[in-house]
Amino acid sequence: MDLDLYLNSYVYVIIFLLLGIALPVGGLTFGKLLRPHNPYPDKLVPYESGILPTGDAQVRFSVAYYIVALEFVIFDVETVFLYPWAVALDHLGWFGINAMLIFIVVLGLGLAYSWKKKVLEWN
Amino acid sequence: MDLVNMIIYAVTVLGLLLGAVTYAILFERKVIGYMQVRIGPNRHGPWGLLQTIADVMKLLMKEDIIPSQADRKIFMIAPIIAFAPAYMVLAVISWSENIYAADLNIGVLYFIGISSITTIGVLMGGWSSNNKYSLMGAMRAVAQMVSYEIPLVLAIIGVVILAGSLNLRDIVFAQQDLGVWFIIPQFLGFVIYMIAAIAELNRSPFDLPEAESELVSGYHTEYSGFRMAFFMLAEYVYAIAIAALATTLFLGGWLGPVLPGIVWFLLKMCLFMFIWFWLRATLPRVRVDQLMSFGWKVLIPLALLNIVITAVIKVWMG
Amino acid sequence: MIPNILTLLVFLPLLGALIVLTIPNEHKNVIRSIAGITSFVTLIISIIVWSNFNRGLSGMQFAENYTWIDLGFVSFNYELGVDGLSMPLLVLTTIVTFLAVVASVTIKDRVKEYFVWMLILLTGMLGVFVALDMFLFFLFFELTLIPMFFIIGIWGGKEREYAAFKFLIYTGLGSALMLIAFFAMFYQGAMASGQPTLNFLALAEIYGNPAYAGMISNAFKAGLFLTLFIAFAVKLPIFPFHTWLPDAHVQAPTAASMILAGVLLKMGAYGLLRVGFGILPDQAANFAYLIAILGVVNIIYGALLALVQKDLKKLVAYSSISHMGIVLLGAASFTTSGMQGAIFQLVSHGFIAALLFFMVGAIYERTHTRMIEELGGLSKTIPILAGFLLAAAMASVGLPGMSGFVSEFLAFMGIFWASPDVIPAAKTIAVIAALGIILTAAYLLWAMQRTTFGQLHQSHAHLEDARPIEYVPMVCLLGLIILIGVYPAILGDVINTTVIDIVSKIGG
Amino acid sequence: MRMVPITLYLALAAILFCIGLYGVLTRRHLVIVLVSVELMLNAVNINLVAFSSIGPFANITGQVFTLFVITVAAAEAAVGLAILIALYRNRKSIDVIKQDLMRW
Amino acid sequence: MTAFNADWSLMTPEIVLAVLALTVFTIDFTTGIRGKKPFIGTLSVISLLVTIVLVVIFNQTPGTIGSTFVVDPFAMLFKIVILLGVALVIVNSMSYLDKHDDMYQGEFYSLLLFAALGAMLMVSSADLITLFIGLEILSISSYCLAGFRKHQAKSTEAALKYVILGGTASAFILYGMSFMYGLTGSTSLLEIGAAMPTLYAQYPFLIMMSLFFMVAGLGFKISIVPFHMWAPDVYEGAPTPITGFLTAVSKVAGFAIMIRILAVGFGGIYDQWYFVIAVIAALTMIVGNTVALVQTNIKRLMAYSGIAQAGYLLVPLAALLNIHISLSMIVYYAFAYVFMTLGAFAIISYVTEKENDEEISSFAGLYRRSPFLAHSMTVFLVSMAGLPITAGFVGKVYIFLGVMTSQMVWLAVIMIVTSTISFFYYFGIIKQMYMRAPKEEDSMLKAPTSISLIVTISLIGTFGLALFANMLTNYMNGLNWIIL
Repeated sequence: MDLDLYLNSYVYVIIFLLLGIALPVGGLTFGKLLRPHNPYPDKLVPYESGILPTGDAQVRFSVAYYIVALEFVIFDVETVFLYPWAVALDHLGWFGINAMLIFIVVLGLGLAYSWKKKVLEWN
Repeated sequence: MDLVNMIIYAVTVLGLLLGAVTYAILFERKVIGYMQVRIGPNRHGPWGLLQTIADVMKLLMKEDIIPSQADRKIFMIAPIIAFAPAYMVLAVISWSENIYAADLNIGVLYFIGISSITTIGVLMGGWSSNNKYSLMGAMRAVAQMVSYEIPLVLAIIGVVILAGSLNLRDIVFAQQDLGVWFIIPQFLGFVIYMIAAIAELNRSPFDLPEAESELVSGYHTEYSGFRMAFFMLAEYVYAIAIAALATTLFLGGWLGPVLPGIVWFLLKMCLFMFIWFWLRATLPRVRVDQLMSFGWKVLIPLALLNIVITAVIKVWMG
Repeated sequence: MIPNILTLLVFLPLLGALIVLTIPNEHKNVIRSIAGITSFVTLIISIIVWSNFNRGLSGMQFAENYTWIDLGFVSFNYELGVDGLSMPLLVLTTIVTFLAVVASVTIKDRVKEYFVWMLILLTGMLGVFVALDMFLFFLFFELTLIPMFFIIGIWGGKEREYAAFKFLIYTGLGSALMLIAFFAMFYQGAMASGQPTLNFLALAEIYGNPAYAGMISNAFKAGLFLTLFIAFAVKLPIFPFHTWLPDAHVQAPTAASMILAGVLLKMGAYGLLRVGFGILPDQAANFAYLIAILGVVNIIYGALLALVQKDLKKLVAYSSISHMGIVLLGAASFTTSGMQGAIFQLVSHGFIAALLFFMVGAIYERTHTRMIEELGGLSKTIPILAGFLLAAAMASVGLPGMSGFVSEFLAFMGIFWASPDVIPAAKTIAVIAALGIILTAAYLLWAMQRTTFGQLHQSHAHLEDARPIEYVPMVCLLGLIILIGVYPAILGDVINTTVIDIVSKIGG
Repeated sequence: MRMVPITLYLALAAILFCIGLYGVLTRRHLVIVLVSVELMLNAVNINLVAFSSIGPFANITGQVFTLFVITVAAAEAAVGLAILIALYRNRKSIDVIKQDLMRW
Repeated sequence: MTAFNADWSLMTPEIVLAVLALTVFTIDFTTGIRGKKPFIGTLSVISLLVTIVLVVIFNQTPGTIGSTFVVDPFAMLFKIVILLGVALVIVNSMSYLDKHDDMYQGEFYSLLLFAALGAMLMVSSADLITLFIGLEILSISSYCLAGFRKHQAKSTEAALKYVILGGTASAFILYGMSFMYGLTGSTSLLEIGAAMPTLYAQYPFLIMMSLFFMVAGLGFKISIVPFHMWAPDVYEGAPTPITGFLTAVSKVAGFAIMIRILAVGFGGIYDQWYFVIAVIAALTMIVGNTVALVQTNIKRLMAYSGIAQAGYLLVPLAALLNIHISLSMIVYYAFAYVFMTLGAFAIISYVTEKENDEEISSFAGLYRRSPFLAHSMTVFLVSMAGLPITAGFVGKVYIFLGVMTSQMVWLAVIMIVTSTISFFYYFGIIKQMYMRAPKEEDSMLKAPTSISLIVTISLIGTFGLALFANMLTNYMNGLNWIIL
């Protein structure tokens, strides 16, 4: 029974997923019937404030973006540990608190480190 | 039979959602209008009630332009990837004690996990357009969204500690048992959540990714017609989802006296929506460097602190 | 008697090396004298050991035994001792090394390093002859590689690096085989007897004990013996494992050549006798025929190659190969006289080869050539050196009254009277081997005829004859050669008991 | 409801693992190579979670393991990307074939 | 829940090292990121020494924490080797870092400390999860360290190769582990080991497959053939002290867990796999030694030499011996290996830096330029070649004796023949040092104190382990190595 409920829930998820995809696909397909289709080269040029675009747009970005991404990866994954811990805190008691304090201190040290390294500054 | 019911539920939610978005847009324009001592949309239908519908019709009939230099496949699926997750997360929202779909025991995690996929859609859209504005907008959006996702997620942990569950319904029940909504014991968490949520949604004052004065229209500059509509739709659906989550986590979900649960739930959501529109009307846009350092240097440490305090108090109290 | 005299003997040179290390590079003479003194004192000690050696005992004397590394299932022990087999070689080593150190006055470059390596080499060589534990034996055996590599590689001739590497790899592979055989022997011995031991004597007892014969198959023993034989054959060297030797000898500096030919080759022979014959006498007897044939091949092959050499030093090197054949021949005969001959030949060749190499070196130093055809008429300019060269050659040929004669005589007698069970066609072999000796006479006399006599080369008209310091090695070596030649008993009574012991093991 | 047999999960994981390995071995773009490594790690996660819930000895340990694997994968990806950036700055290319300063 | 009432004092060394490492890390970033910080290096060395003392004190009596963390003589000895090795690497790095302003000093040291911590955790773990965590702490720190000269293309390239292949290797290990877990429902090596024989009878294919994946993955980490291809590139590109770290410490630690997994987890089906290990060991020795012959870059040469050495270390594991004897051999050789390798690397890093040239020819004439370094290098090389009277000799003979008694004569033959072949390249370096003229005359090298210190310590270790081997072997005899 429990398992049924469990699986039913995921059937919902799948239905939502399919609907979420179906709506835009359907909408766009349906829209084809209504909308005009008249492309010509000038229309298909990327918009650059009215003048012709210069150079490739897919340039490399500032390294700051990468670093933010890296920081994000680390911190986001650390939260993975915090969630189970938060749920189970009742059972863990002070032991859990201590363990997580250590964890958070280390995490905080990492944050302080990146702060000091000026990773958190935006240019 | 079950399956049919499920589909009916999902379709209903979708329909209602589209309606809600339609009127949320109108609501926003009206609210901001009045705040700025304007009337707002008022031509289509009484009180401008058909304005958004007219807009949608227009968008539906606009030409679908795909720039010649765009990465076609990615360009075409980006709106879908942006929209679908925003809608999917609604599967776990429990609108009232009896109206709910997926009762996942990891509801919070599901919500956080799925909602982050939207970011990828944004990035894909911006990148594939092959337009400098789009790319800049997308990059900013992504940087901002990932930066604020962490405080958002950390802020929720406080609630999870108190409730001892990741199930959204259990969290509401926990507030029922406690007799007080989590906004009280988790006020710090709530504030962090609100700020982070606004940034997640790219809403004012954190709407840098689509700062029209700098970046035209941000990551969807090159999008036109119905494709653009889906980006817009995704944003609003996501806003509704975040509001629903906030309601569940901090405002006791469907809890409330006299009125039926669902009404309470929707009212609380509307409150959040209203706050966001209000902020948009009042606050100027922040600078990008302020935005980033605020998230990393203030919100994250605060969120960590909140976790520690919450945990210690929780264990202290038994 | 000095306690632990063997330890003192072995490690004294190492101590000397350490002292040399502390002396600044500039004081070359101080370094030379310290090295000389050290090797001389070592020589004295070895003579003390020699004179205190009880001729009547066949077992190990001056034994020392300490546990060194205990591995739980077996221990590597520090076990030393000498018997009639190692005693003469010990003295040979100290004498040749001392003389080589004296002969090293010609070394002018990087003197300190040279003598350090020389002294370490001495320790290694002495260690090999006194070690009774397989691990210790192997350790000293390998230890000799490094100094020799350096000495050849740094102070050698034009092709020194090539020669050094060839020496290193060949003998290294030999040692590798040796180690395999050692440990296989250890394991089977331990399995059979239940007593894990690496001691040569204990192993000899286990392998000789008929009670364990069931556990130790003959095939295993045969394989073991062959492996050991090949391992030592590289060092000895026995055809076809000899190719490193000409290169190494020719490229090595004079003193190193003396030691190489005088001592290092003997380590191979010693190992073969100590381990191969000592522990597996029955297998040695089984393979005696093969060994004898190989001995003959060595004699003839070495002699033939020597015959065509244009380089005097190479000629001497090949003569070494040839002479080592006699050792094999003697040992293979399993008669008392043959075995005596083998040991006599070891000692005698040690002195003769050392003297020959010294002479070649001394001449090369003056004429800057070793090509036989470029030399000639040396007796006219440097009569003394030429005379000693001639004497050495005569000794090598086996002139009566010199040590070579005694050893060859004994060895041939041994092989001639060898039991037909051991060597079926002993007499034929002896005859063929004797032919080899004639070849020896041929190439040596021919070479002497062309170098000491004959036409004097223009550029060699004014050469300095023997320097005083050079008399030391020359006179000593020649003296010893003659001493053994005219009074073989001085050597014989030391080795006899042991030889009889070895031979009696197979009832010969 | 009928259960999905565990072999299907294992097969899925195996396929993912192979795809990842194939990617590591054949792709030229270093980012894709890194992603392929992640794919392999995710195959492991599927395995662990499958065993953890419907394996012959189902228990929670597998999921705990998965958390650690995820974390480590993230850390590895972070380090990998950081190095990738440094490499790009030095070489102006992130093509595997061009990373050939060292050959044996 | 055993974690609550476990005897956490067993973990004291690890905890202390973690705290000290974090302290070093904190001091570093609070004093500014750039600049020379010799005091941090000193502090790191002190931390490691303190930890060694603590290991000796607290790891004397065996014990476990909830069957995930075990303290036994095996763990203790390996920890000592590792910590000693890292301490030597740090001392070596101090002079190296002095010359390279582009490297952040504090991070370097703290990464090394974390790596040491990971390695310690790893050798003490009896649980797949703990083991994996330890491994990854070590690996990830190593990736960073390998690419530490971030402005140098070679270094970053090395790091990238290392990351990709290391990550792949981790995936292999994990994939194998996932099956172990799935089949036993436990990640505890002890439980896996207990279930192994019956399990093997049920699912022989799955067990062998998971074993294969683990061996392959761990093989990557310790660079055994055929999983060694990354090693030379990474070793060449990495900063030289780090190359030393990777060849010595990282490899030894990898060995430790490989042994732990094989002995404890798969010990029950030893008959099924020892032969595979034997073949791998043979291949490792053959390939390592022969390919080393053609190397001209000293670091690559050392990489191949390290591969060969890994082969020797693998041999006792493949030999059908009592596990305690095998472990004695491995630990003895590990000690010897760390001393000789790190001693050699101290000299290599100094000379190659001075010459700005990593070819073997940069050693030409070293005997004249710095006799002390040349002689010491000779000792280390001789030890690596396995010639007397060095620790490498005793260690190799010890292993050789063991494998002979296990009657795997072919393996013994390969081992000794390949080590003879290794004479060629080891003595090739010696040839450069003694038989070739230096490039410029009168370019005396004056080794800094730190280098001299390591070299001296390593010399003492290399000789001491040989001459006083008894001290170690007596201790190891009859040890109850592993908690089974």
